[in-house]
Parts: sequence; C-alpha cells; structure tokens
Amino acid sequence: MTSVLVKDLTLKFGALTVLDNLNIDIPEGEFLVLLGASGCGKSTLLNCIAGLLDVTDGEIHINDRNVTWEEPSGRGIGMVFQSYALYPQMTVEGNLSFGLKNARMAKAEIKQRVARAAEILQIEPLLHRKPAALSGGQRQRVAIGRALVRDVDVFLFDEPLSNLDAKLRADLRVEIKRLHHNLKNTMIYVTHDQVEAMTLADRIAIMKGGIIQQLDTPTEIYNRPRNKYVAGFIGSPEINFFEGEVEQGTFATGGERFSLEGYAFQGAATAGAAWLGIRPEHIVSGGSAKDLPVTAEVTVDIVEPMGSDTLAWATLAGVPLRIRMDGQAAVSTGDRILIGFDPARASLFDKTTEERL
Amino acid sequence: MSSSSNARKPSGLFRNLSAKIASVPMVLTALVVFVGGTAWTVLYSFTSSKLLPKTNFVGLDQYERLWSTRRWLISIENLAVYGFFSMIFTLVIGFTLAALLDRKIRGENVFRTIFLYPFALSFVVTGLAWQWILNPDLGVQSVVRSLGWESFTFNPLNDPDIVIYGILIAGLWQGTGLIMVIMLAGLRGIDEDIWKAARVDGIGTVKTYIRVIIPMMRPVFVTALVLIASGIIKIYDLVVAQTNGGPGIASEVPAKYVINYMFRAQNLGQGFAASTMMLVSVIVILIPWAYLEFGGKKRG
Amino acid sequence: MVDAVIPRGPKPRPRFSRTNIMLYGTLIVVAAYYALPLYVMIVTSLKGMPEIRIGNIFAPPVEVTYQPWVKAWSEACTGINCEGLSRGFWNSVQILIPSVILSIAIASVNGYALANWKFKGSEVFFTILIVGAFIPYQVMLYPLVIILREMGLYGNIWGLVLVHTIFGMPILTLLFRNYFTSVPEELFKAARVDGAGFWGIYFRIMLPMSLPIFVVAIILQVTGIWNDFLFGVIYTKPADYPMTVQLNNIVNSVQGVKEYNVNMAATLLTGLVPLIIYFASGKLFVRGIAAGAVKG
Amino acid sequence: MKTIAKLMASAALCTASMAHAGELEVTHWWTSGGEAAAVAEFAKAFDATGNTWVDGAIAGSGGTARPIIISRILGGDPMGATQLNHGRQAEELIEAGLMTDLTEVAEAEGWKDLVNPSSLLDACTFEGRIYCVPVNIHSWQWIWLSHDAFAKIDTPVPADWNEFAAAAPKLEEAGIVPLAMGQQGWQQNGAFGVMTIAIAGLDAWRKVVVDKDADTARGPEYAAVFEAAVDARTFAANSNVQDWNLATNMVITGKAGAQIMGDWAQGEFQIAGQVAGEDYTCLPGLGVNEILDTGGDAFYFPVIDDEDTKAAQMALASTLISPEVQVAFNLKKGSLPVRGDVDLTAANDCMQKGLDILDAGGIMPSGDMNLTADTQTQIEDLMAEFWTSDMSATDAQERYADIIASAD
Repeated sequence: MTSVLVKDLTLKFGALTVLDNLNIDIPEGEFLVLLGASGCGKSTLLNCIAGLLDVTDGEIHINDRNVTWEEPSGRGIGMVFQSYALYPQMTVEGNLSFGLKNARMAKAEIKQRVARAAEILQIEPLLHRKPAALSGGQRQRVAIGRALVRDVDVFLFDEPLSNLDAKLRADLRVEIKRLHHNLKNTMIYVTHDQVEAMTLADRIAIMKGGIIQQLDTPTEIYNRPRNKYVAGFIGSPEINFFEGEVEQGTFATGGERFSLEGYAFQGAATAGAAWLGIRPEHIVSGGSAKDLPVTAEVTVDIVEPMGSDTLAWATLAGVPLRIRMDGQAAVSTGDRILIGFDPARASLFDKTTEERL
Repeated sequence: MSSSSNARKPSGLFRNLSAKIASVPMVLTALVVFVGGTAWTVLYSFTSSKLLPKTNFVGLDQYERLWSTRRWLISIENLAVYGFFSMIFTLVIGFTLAALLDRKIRGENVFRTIFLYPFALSFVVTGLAWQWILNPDLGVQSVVRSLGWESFTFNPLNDPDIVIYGILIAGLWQGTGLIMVIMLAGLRGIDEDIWKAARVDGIGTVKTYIRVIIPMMRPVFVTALVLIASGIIKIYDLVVAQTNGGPGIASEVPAKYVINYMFRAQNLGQGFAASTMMLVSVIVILIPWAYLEFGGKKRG
Repeated sequence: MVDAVIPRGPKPRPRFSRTNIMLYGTLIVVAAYYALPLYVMIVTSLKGMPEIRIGNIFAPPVEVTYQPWVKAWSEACTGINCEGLSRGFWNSVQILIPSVILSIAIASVNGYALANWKFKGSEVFFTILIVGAFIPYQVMLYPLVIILREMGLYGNIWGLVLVHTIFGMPILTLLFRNYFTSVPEELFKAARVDGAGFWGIYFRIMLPMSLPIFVVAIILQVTGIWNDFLFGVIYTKPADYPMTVQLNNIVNSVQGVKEYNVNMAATLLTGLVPLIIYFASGKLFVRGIAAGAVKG
Repeated sequence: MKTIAKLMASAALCTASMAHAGELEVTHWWTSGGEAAAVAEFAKAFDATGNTWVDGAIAGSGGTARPIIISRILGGDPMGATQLNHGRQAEELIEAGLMTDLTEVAEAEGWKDLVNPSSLLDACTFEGRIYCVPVNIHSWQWIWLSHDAFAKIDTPVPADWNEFAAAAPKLEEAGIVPLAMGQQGWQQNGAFGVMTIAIAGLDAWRKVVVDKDADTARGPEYAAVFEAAVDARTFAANSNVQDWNLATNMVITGKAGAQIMGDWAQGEFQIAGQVAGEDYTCLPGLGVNEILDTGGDAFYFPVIDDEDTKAAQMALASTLISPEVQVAFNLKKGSLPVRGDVDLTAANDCMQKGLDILDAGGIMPSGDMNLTADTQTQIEDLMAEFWTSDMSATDAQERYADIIASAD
C-alpha cells in the first residue's frame, strides 16, 4: 500500500526551478533516504511533503489522501529537524505536548502519549528540563519524541544527525534504525551523509539539480550506479574514473587497454567514447592480482594509512588512481606494485550522456 | 486511488491572511505616510500655497525664490559646515575612543558609560546645557577670564561667525558616544588572530589600526557615516534650544527654515520646496550608500 | 663581564609605562569633557542666584539649596500657568506609555510577519519603510497634519501616539525582523507541523523567546519618545505638551532675570528619565542602540 | 480652492474639542513678567462672568506661537480664543471660514464708535464683517533710556536719537553697552522700522510699506535710515542677549544705555519697580518724529460648533473690550487702550505721552497690517542678518528693496 505519493511535483522560485517534475511512490513502512549534495533540492522536497513550502505544480498524497493544499499539521506527519528546533522556553514535556495541545487533545491522552514516547526514547528523567539543559543527543531524542507523540504514519527527518559529533551520530543512527524496526512507520530521511543513507535506507533517492538521479536499494546504487554522477557521489574514497573508448570488448585509455570480460552491458555492447569507473576497494593488489582479467603495474606515489585500511595513490593511464588496501598492507611510497580488477565490478558510462552502458 | 482533498485551494489574496492583516499598519505607513506624504509635499512645492494648501501651480517659482533667499543659503552653508566637521570629528573621535577602550583597559565600563550618557539626553537638554556652559557672562569665558586671562574670548553663541561651532561642540558631545559604541562593536567583531598576525609580523599598534583594522571595518564605517549623515540633515531641536537660529540668522538650519516657512511665515509652498530640497539631499547621500551596501551582493 | 639578566618567567612590565600613561591620560581628559556638562548642570541647580552671578560655574555650591528643583518641578511659569514641569512630566508619561506599547506591538508583529510569513510584496513595503526612515520628517509633517485631522486625532494625545508609532516603525520593524530572522527557521517549521498558526506561533513561541529584544525595543522607544521635541510641538496643544517642549518654554519664557539655577534643575529633571533608564539598563541600552544603529 | 477651505472648515467643526460649557481655552504668547500680569487681568474678568479661562500660554515670541495656533485651527482642534496680531495674518483663516463672525456683538455694543483709532477695527474687518477684538494699541516707536547709565558718564539723558548717538561712545568707554538689542529678527526689524519713521519720515515709509514702492526703498531717504542703522549696529555690538525682555533688563540695571522697543517694554520697568521720568525716560518716535503706529494685539475666536462655547466666546469678546478690563489690562501691559472713552489717570508718564500723541492724531498704520507674514519673515531675516554681520548699508538697502519689489 502506498504511504506517500509524490506526483509530477514541480517547485519554482521565480525563474529558478528547484524541483523538476518529481515522482516518488513510497510504500508503507519504507525507510526512504533522500541523498544529495547541498543545494540538490532534497530538503526542499521534504519541506514540500511536509507542507512547509507551497508547490508550483503537482500533487502530494499521504495515506491515499491528496494533501497538496493541506496545512502541515493536517497532513499526518511528524518532523525532526537538524537543529532539533526545540522550543527553548518550554520544558521537554511542554515541547512534546505543544502540538497535541494545539490539536485540542484531551489532557489524559496527551499525558499518556508523552509518557509512551518518553519511554520509547528513554527520556523520562528529562521531562521537566528545559532544552538548554540537555546535551545534543538528548535534544535530538526529544525532537524525535515530538514527532513520535503525534502518532502519525509518516516521519520526516531533515538531516537530524548533522549537528552531532561523530560518535553520537553513529549511536543515534542505530537508534533510529531500531525505532523504525519497532514502529514500522514510513520514514523519509534527508541527509548528505552517504554512510547514514547506506546504513538506514530501504531505498535511497539520489538527487541532483532538483531531479532524482537514481531511486534504488543501497546495494543496487552502490554496485550498479545508473550514471556517472551517482557513481562518483556514492563511495568513499571516491571511485576512479578513466576516460577512453569502448572497442570490441575492451576499454582503451591513455595507452592502456583493459579487458571488459564479464561486464554486464545494459543493452548491446556499443563502441564509442565512454568513462570507466572502478572503486578503490575493488582494485586488488599483491599476489591475487595477477589472476584478474585486468592487471597493471604501478608506482605508489603517496600512502595514507587509516588504521582499518590503507589508501594508496598511484598513476594509471595518466590519471591518479586510488587503491584501497588492507590496513596491514606493507606498502610505502615509491614501491612498484601489481594491481588488478574484475571488469564485472566496474561501471561504464557513455561519454556524453553519462548514462550507464 | 486518491480521494479528493477536503482542503480548499486558498486564493492568492487570502493566503497568509493573518500575516497580511497584521501587516496592514506597516503597509499603510509605507504607502500613505511615507510614499503618499512625500509625494504630496513634493507636488505642493510647485504651488503658491500660503496658509492653506492650494493647487495653483507656479512651476519652479518656489525653488527660484528658495535659492535666492539669504537665509536658506546660510542654512545650507551651516549644514555643510556642521555636517562636514560633525562627520569628521564624530568618526575620528568615535573611532579613537573605541580603539582606546579596546586596549583591554581597566574601568572600560566606567569610561563607556561616561562617553555614552549624553546620547540618552534629548537635544533640547543638550542645547540648554551647552547654552549655559557657553554663556559669555557666567560660563567658560568668564571662568577663564577670572583665572587671569583677561583677553580670553570664547563666545560662540553670540558671534555669528562661529556660532555654528558652538552648536557643533554640543552636537559632538551628544552624538560621539553612539558612534564609539558602534565602532567598539566593530572592533570586537574583528578576529583576534589578526592582532596576533600583526604582532608576529612586527606591525605597530597604530599602524595596525590604520592599515589593517580600519580597512576591515569598512561596513561599520559606512553604517556610521550614513547614521551621522541622516542625523545631520534632521538637526533641529538642538538649534532651537541652543540658539534658536541666532544671533540673527547665523545658526539657521534647513529643518528650521522648513518649519518656519510652513507655519510661521504662512508660506506653505516655500516650506514644501525647502523640505523637498532636504529630501533631495538625503537621496544624494542614500543612493551611493545603497549602491555600496546592496549593489554588489544582489545575488547573495 | 656584565651579568646579563637571563630572561625567565613573566616578562617585566612597568606598571606605568608611557603608553599606559598616554592611554589613561587621554581617556580621563576626554571623560572629564563628557562628564563636565552634567556636573555643571548639577552644581548650578543647587546654587542660589546670587552665588551663580558672582561665582564660577565649575565651583561646587557653597550653600546647597533645593529650592530651584522645587521651583522647576512645581512653580515655574509659562504664562500664567505656574505648575512647573510636573504637568509636562505627566503629559510625557501619558504620551509615553501608549506610544511605547502600541509601537512595539505593531512593529514586533510586522517584524514577525516579515521574517516568517513573507507574502507577495511584503519585502517591497519593508524596503519603503526602511527608506522612509531616512526621509526628513519635515517632508511628512504637513501631510500628517492633514491625515490626523481627517482621523479626528489632531491635537490630542492619541494623535501624537500615532505619530510616534509611525515614525518608530521603521527602526523597530527592522530590529524585530532581524531578530526573528535569526531565530532558526526550523523552529518555526516545527511549530507549523505542530499545528500552531500565525498568532499561535507569535504568542506561544516567538514572544517568550524574544524578551531581550523587547527590552531593547522598550529602551529605544522610551528614550526616543521621551526626548522628542518636534512632534510634541507640532501635534499637541499646550495643555498636552510633553516635558521637553515645556522645558523649552520654561527656559525661554523669561520673567525679569533668567534663573539659571531653576533652568538647570528643569533641564536635569527632563533628562532624568532617560538617564535613569540608561544607567539602570547598562549593557542592554548599548545593545539596543547598537542593534538599532548597526543594522539601520 | 473653496472646496478645500470648506472641507477644512467642516473638519474643524466635526472634531472640535468638546469643552465644558463656559470653559474657554485661550492661547496667547504673553509670557514675560509684565505680560503675564496683564493677561491675568483678562482671566480674572472673564472668570467673574461665570466662565472659566483656561490659559494656553505659548512661550516664545509670536513667531513661535503663531504656527502652533494656526496649525491647531487648521488641524481641527481649535482653541476657544486666541491672540493673533490682526491684519493680514488671519486673512486666509477667515476666508476659509474658520473664524467666528463677531459682527453681532460688535454692532450691539457699538464698537465702531468706541474703538479709536478706527483703523484697529478696520484691520479686524473682512468683507464688511468683524472677526476680531482689538485689545490694545501697541506702538513700536519708543526708545527707553536708563538714567543710571547716563548718570555714570555725567551726561544729561538725551532728548532725541542724535543726542543719544553723540553720547554713545562715552557710554562705551564707561563699559556700558550703548544700545541693548535682542538678537532676534523681529526686534531688529522693529527697531529698524522705528528709525525709518524717525529718519525717513512717514511719507517715504508709507510709499514703501503700503504701496510697495521699491524705488523709494532704493532712494536717499532710506539710504539715510540704513546709515543710521549701521551706527545703531555698532552701538549694539556688545549686546549679548536674545530675548527682548533681557535687553530691557539691561536698561533697567544700567548695563545698557538705551533700547529701541515697543511700549510693552514699559511693563518690565513697572515690574522692576522703576518710575518713568525718575529711573528711565521714554521717547516716542526717537524724540525726532513724534508719531506712533497703531499695531496691537487682537483676539480671534475660531469656529467651534457648540452653543455653550459660542456663548462663552461672545462673553469673552465683550469682556475684552469692556472699559474696566481695558484699563486694568493696559496699565499692566504698558499699552494703550483701544477705546477713547476710558479714564487713564492712573497711567504713568510714558503712557500719558502716548495718549497725547494719539489724541493729537499722530498715528500711522502698523506694518503688520500691510505686509504678509511671508514678506515680514523675509524682512526679519534680512534684518537679523544685517544686525549680526558687517553687511554694508548699501547692500542691505538693495536687498531690502528687492524684497519690497517682490512683495504682494
């Protein structure tokens, strides 16, 4: 059953088109992440769904109800903001109950809902404190609680973890995941952090310039990016790109010629200018490299040890190459090493359309 | 699949209705008083209205007369002198005091309180206080003379040549504190690292202020300048209280000319023409400022 | 060989270095200049007339008398009204309270609407308002006479209240708009999701959050309106004259000899309200004028 | 134009302040010691009729007060009655229908026969109707001399301007300011007017002020006046005061030798307890040309649509001109009564001199009645500048003539 439906949504600010004819269909209980660089329109889309921005054209349906012209409070959504947006002059309890009071709910009911939310989020001891007396993590829990008490089917998260430090972010990420697991609500989650996106999402929508580039499961997006932008955006360290020509099952670039054996073309394999992308972690070095369809010998320029793994920089076919190795790999600047990769794990994109081949 | 929504599409006019209703006073003020009032005054400045506003247009007659009236010319000259020195001294004194206070001194609060308190006082109070201090028979002049310097003469309020400086002293006393506070806020807004860098580079304090800090404070200076300028054009109460334009017409100012002609001389047209000229001078100041402030970052 | 002092520990700094003497010297001299008029006003107001005539204006009173203060407050004459400044004081209070409340109420709502509920044209009106702040009052004096007359408010206190509200609007609206803009927009969004409307958000969320800015606005308005002279002269009648206008009248309506001591007492009385506010509010006053000015 | 006027009138009617029955707010600018004492006489007499005088004194000269008064009348918040100089200042207000017609009271009480000189009532008359009550005659043509000052230099008190001019350097040497002069345009202009009558004569004055003849203003008679004014300017060089009564005070205390000022200065001498002929001397027409202008103050009654107020206005109008009030008021004010049938035996030396001249018909119309406020202001501005700068006599004369040429 469809929970949130975005139909032909367009938003313009004057002459500037921010969202361009978007269509998303979100089934009930799905955790959808809107991912993209800043300015891609992801937050704008979320605000449109929430009713905080008026759309220029198109429709928004929530739970099979057309809510395009509905007030935010009438849409059956709860929303969590990056800056938590807690009302500073109210206690935690006041923050949680404000919306319910506005809806003129009975006192007993409010009390019960607040208690339940507090229990779920383990913030009972904080109920009588003001937001200023809370830590960042606690504040964000309260903010989530504010969405929770509304007892709605759709939760909207607008970069909720971006203001937290790395450790807290990881902790809360897990908690949100657990929350979703327990509540099974539809959640739409905006972030620019791909780790959050990958770990939380049932599906990810990658946006750029007001257009959804790809809407797919995390694995699919990681393994089979639909275009060059998505390939470059997802993955850290960044994917390596080579510019060249596809010719009879091989890819020619800067004097090198890689075999494309095992690469699954979308359609028929066509010759022509293209990009080849291979992720640093899919490049194998050392002994096992020589068995792969594509091999080369490169000189290591720089080594960046990161503990769990090590990133080595080299040059291949005239372009810088990132190679991700094991953290224990004994490699140092100036070493000549043998590398290789399996073309089945690479991605090919058309030179001009940048679409996956 | 989707049921029809029960929310009505709000028509353009009634969207944000509360906000629009709440803005009615602002809209009325902007349109009726500021735009309407100004347009009305400009329009009637082309008439020969005397006691009552009448629509008998006489072209530029009022302006021709205005610019051939001694008193207006003196007013303009006074305003120019007052404005020029007020601008320079207010900026220099304001900045210097701010810089001195910014040297992490003891008792900063006490000094700041003393420098700023005149700003809390009205121009009428300021004018009367300085009228008393500059009183030739009992004030500063007589005190200095009684100390033995018999020939000492400092009687600005009764000397037409320097009366405007007598007003300037009072005006500076009242207004420099404000500029000092603004400058101080500007100085405090400057990154401490700049000072560290200057120290490492071996640049002296004064030189750092002049070569590094002041250029960095350009927006603050521009704001201060506009603030001083718009205050200068409006100067009225101070003159009325301190000299009432005297001796003779030596300390007249445009604002006073306007009110005099509008009400006392019963020549509205002349008063409107003079106030229109004041408006023009404000525009001359405002446009370059607006250009500097907003012209460059339109896309921001 | 000369024993060189080995630099160690804190660098020795002379307590009275030349820079310091210059610094504090300048500050003290300038402070004296700023403090002088207040001092002179106070000592003059405490002297008798004979002492003023023979003495030095800077000398402290030999014989302290409070008579000038009493006279200024309750006996000084304009015409045959000899009620002193007290009448002007109460007039000013009567003008001040509604003016401050009305102007701040309107401007805060304006600022709030401009910050959070922009509608088509709202920025245009705001721009006009801000530009209007720079238009010399003289240009709008006469049209306002006509407007007030048509509204039937000319010459009474409410007319003056309206004038103060109008001319206070640009700077106050700017002050509130900037403040409300600095409130995170997400807070406003959260409140909308929570179902609060225009007034609900204003009264329940924004108002409790912005007490400091209201204090700043109140300080700004109280001093501004109390110190007004021009509008008081033009838009009220003698019975309703605010204190500043009455002060000017008392000082300038000379009967026989100028009583400088009474004049100075009257002057001080008029300056007392803003001075008290200034000394009592300290940092907030500074913040107020800085906020109002820097962004203006 | 008429529509606007009517609109204003109706606006005035609609919003007129609802005063209590018999309570009249009276605005005036009589705030100096002598003036305030005089105006108290009006208040006393009016209160005695069962009405209440609500004093609306506006400090400062007429120049400060007039705009307030006029803007209140135009602004639809008229006072019950107000002082205004009669003459051309009120014309437009009358035209706009903002002033109450007093013809009925005037005819009932026969003002036409009482008021002397009749020009005073003429100035109140507009298109055959009477709109104001003249309350006193003020004449500018006086010079006040301090006996103390002249005693100090062992010189007899001068009997005319020329003697005074001759004695001036001696006064100066003795550290006495020869001529006290408040540095305000209206005072300087007044003094100039006095010197004009005394030096150029009435005919030349009439040609210039009444007929607006610029050629006469450029002529030799006026040149002589400006020369004399330059002298007077040097005599007054050390007179560091603004207000006229402070200047008068200089004469009273012997700090100055003389002051050219209208007869209202007398009130100040009186309050200071000085006696004419003993402590000070007054010379009409500078002792040269004994002629007095008959300016003066008048009261106007703005239209207020309320029967009780109207009745009170009429009561005040007749009170102001009644014989007893005229005497009481004018004695304090130092001005002359507007009716010839009152007994002024109580009048002092100076007033007596004035009355004699009045009886002998040595009168001329006042400048107020012949020049618009606009022209008046221009001339005052010129005078203010002339007296405080070193503008030459010829320059000043040229500019004066220009103003006359453009006067309407």
